[in-house]
Amino acid sequence: MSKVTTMKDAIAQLVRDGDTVAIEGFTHLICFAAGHEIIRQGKRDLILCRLTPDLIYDQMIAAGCASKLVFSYLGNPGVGSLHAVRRAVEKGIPAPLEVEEYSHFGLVGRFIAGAAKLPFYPVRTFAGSDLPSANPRIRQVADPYGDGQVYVVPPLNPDVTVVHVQRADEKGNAHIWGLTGMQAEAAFAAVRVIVVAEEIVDEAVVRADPNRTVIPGLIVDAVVHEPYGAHPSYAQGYYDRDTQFYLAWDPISRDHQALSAWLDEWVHGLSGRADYVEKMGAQAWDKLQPGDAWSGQVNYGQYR
Amino acid sequence: MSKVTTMKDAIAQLVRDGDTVAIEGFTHLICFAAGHEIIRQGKRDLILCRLTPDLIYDQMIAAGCASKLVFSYLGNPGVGSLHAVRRAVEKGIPAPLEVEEYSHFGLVGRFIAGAAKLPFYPVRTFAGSDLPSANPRIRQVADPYGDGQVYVVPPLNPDVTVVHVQRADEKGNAHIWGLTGMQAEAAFAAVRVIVVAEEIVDEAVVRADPNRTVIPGLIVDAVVHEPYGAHPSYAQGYYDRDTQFYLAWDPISRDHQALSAWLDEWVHGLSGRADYVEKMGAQAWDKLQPGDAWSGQVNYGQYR
Amino acid sequence: MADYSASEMMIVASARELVDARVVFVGIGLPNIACNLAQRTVAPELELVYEAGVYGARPSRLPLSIGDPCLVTGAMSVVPMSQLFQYYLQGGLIDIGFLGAAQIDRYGNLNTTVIGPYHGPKVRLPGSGGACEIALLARKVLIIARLNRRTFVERLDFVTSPGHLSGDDSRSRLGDYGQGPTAVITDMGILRFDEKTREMVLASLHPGCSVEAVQEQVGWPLQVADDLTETEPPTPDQLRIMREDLDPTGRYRQ
Amino acid sequence: MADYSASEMMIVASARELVDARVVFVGIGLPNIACNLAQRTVAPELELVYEAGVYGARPSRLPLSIGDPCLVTGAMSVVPMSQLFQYYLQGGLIDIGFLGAAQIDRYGNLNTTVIGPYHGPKVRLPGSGGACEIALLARKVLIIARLNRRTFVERLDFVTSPGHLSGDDSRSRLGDYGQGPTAVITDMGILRFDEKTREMVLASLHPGCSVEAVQEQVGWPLQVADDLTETEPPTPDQLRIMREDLDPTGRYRQ
Repeated sequence: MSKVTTMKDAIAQLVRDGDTVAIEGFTHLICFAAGHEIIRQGKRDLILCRLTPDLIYDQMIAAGCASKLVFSYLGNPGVGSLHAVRRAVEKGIPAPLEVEEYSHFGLVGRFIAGAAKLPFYPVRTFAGSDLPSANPRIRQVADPYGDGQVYVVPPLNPDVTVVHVQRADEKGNAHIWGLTGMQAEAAFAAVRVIVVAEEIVDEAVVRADPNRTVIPGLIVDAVVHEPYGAHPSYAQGYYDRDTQFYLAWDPISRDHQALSAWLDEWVHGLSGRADYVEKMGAQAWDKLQPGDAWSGQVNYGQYR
Repeated sequence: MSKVTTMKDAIAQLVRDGDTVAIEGFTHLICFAAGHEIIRQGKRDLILCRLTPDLIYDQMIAAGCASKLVFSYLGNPGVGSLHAVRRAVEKGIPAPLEVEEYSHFGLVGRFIAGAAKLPFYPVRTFAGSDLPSANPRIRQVADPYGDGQVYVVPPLNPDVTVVHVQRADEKGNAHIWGLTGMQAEAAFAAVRVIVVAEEIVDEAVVRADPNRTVIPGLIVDAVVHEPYGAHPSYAQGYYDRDTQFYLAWDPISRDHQALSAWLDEWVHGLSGRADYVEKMGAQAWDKLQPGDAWSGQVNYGQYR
Repeated sequence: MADYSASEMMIVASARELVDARVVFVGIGLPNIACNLAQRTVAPELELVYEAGVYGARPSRLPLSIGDPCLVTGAMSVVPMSQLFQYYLQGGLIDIGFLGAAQIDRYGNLNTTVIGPYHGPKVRLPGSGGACEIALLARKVLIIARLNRRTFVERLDFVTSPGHLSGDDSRSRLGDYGQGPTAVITDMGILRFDEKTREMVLASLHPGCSVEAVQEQVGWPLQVADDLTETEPPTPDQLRIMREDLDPTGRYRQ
Repeated sequence: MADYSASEMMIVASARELVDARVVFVGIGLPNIACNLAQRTVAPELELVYEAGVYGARPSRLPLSIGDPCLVTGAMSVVPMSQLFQYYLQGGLIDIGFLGAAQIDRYGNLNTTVIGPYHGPKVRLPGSGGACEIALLARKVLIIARLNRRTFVERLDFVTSPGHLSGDDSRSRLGDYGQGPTAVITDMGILRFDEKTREMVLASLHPGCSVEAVQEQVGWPLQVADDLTETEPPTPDQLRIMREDLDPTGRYRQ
């Protein structure tokens, strides 16, 4: 049975106030379309998890959706601060924000433990750092084969994970290429999974290259067809990362009023991603269009 | 600089008596060509590691190459016993064989820990089984987030891992499709790595589809071009698993003399895999040829 | 005489147990053919998972091994074994796992490791493979085995894969694992486990078999269900699929 | 006046440190341009690893972020982050990692987390990202930072990424990790670490800079090497590559 639905319905039915939510994707395939719909629907008290909160959580936190942030790198990559997150942490604007902080590897370990249903995950990091003293959930266990100690992190199991992908069938079996980041682990770890795809394809396209399937439909609750849904992040082979947007966000986000005005115009003022695509205009998308670089194909062989 | 060499030189230079050796590949891509060359060169006292010893280790153990076996499933899949391994374990023929035994997941954990340089790996198996009492290297650690215990296994770091692949460039950057098994972990865990390829391709073929690269040349010491080098195992898209061979092995391997005669004819009597391919004959290879089932290709995009 | 073999009855009975299952972990041999039969009959939506790293296989032939190339071509997803064991099996996505064994006790504990002492065994068996973790981590386990006194024993020489351990709540005290074996499908009948004691109970006899004949093959005094039933025989359709499509050479027929 | 900026000197000096390196873990910003410059000059065989999951990148442009699509197309291998952090970084394959920081102490410990107290900070900085594990697990660490008293401080507000801790053998007592920071490349000179005490020592001055001017920007009494040298200025070729190929918009020039 098809799981294809609208972003509006997927968010309304699967994201609840107070949920632990992961919209993952490391630089690549960050689902801004889902974040904007969460803002539009006025979800509250979310615990937002991501390695890099990026602009998506800067926007959601400015909109007042979150009460807590679980993260490992709090910057606008290559540009500077995430000003809205800083305002929340430093000044409680628009609301106080609790933070739970790891290194990248620490949070990677949490997602792996979550996906693998392990009670903890060992990572050879944190030694000599103040991070364990700032976060009591980073603990140690004794190595039963030697006399050392190893740091461990607890599992992270989001209530909802949103994974943006290049293509999926209507049951959510999804191909990703380029950076796959933590997409598999974040999805396997979650109670509910929303797959958002640039293209919906026939199951046969997925089955033709099973090594490319990062997300099995088995763990997917809803599939949303949302072209350009990752902008200003990107989808490898579909559109470029919008570097100008990331640079332009810096002055907007420095001021809560300016940021709120931006949300009014680009989120609350639109009904969904299709509107956003239209408002951006064909010229903007043309500029983000990459040239071709085909993978070549391999033969799986027909065996009878 | 090219790392391409002959199987004879690769084994002579990289495999030493007493080494811990993993010729991995789960059903798929088991490098019989490397095993046969190890037999021909009369290597001794090897500690052989594989999830499924399969016929390759049955042959190597019958030939007297090994003093110990680390494994998790000791059968001829779908056929029955590995008779040579059983003779060594039960009767010390041709020599006694020490065994160190895990479940699949336990040995998977050992390879992961080896690749990740972790002092141990947690696996939620073994509870209630007699395996931990038979193998004191299977231990427990206390969960620092609850009151339970979790079983752990120690890292496995082979001196040499042999990985058979469909295609590699001359530095050992290798594409694998179909079952990838433990190939990545066994290679990353090893001190020395031999990549054996059905085809040597230009680096550009590898770079055209970086998500397909399971082994980076960075960890590879030698590259051997050995078409049909995995027979009677198989290479997805290149040739079928030789089911008849696996069935025929059962009566041969039941008798040490018959098995030795087989080794004389098919291993000692040949100079290498090219001879073996010729001796098998064109008709045999024709019968193992699969039809086509192409993957389709994806666009990575050209970004400037 | 019935127009089907005891093995065919066993395979059909096994396939029927999959009626509501969504995801099954497929093992070598009889489970393989039973799962493939179920997918073609009672459970068309059944997804086959193979420990080799395959999810959603659509095999074009009945493979001898669980790592056959026909399981890969056209599969939904192929992943490294690290991911298969961790995210699928340990992650709790497997509804049913199939296991066989050389020795089985009344609580469904299984031995596939040794006959005789572990050090210096009389017979060295294959060992666990994925069996120990399937026994612990699949939500339910189905055991397939031919009835005989060498297999159904009072006491195992070695516990490879835990069933209900010593019965009662001894398994649940192990921790947060699957519920363990729920049925043992044999060539003479189907055994299930008592809700409280977790001891095996003969629940269904295959046509032509008797309680006495079953007891004869079991090495302990066998419990028999008050509502003992007769197993429905294979349908012609099921037999045709097995004989024509899945096992044309008759390998699994005897 | 020199015909190059202090930033350009810093980038060129950083690139030169990579002369014998085979595998470098590339960070955002200046390290990114330094590694790309090294690959085009002193270390053509240098393999670039990005925490996003990329090995052997051949970027066609200088990316703003370390997850840019240009790092993926034409790369040698792209892997999940779980594999990058575990098999590449923790696995010991990284020769050199680059780090920067908001605060650095005399032992090369780094703070990128907070200015002020952790709970209720004056300035909330980005945090670790991959820095803490790079600091521990790369064989060597190079630090790039502009000299000033707010950065080079007597005492860190927070240790995000360990350098030589409290000096002497305090780092090696942590366990089996990389050797830690070996150089700090600044806009005025290069600092290295004393073999025994592990304290920072001014080893080389960039042309036109003085010991006094450097000390002015450092919050503790700075050690100066007996054999203090002058840094070789950028060559015209290095400047051309940076200005024409890597950073045509001049983003990293000032």
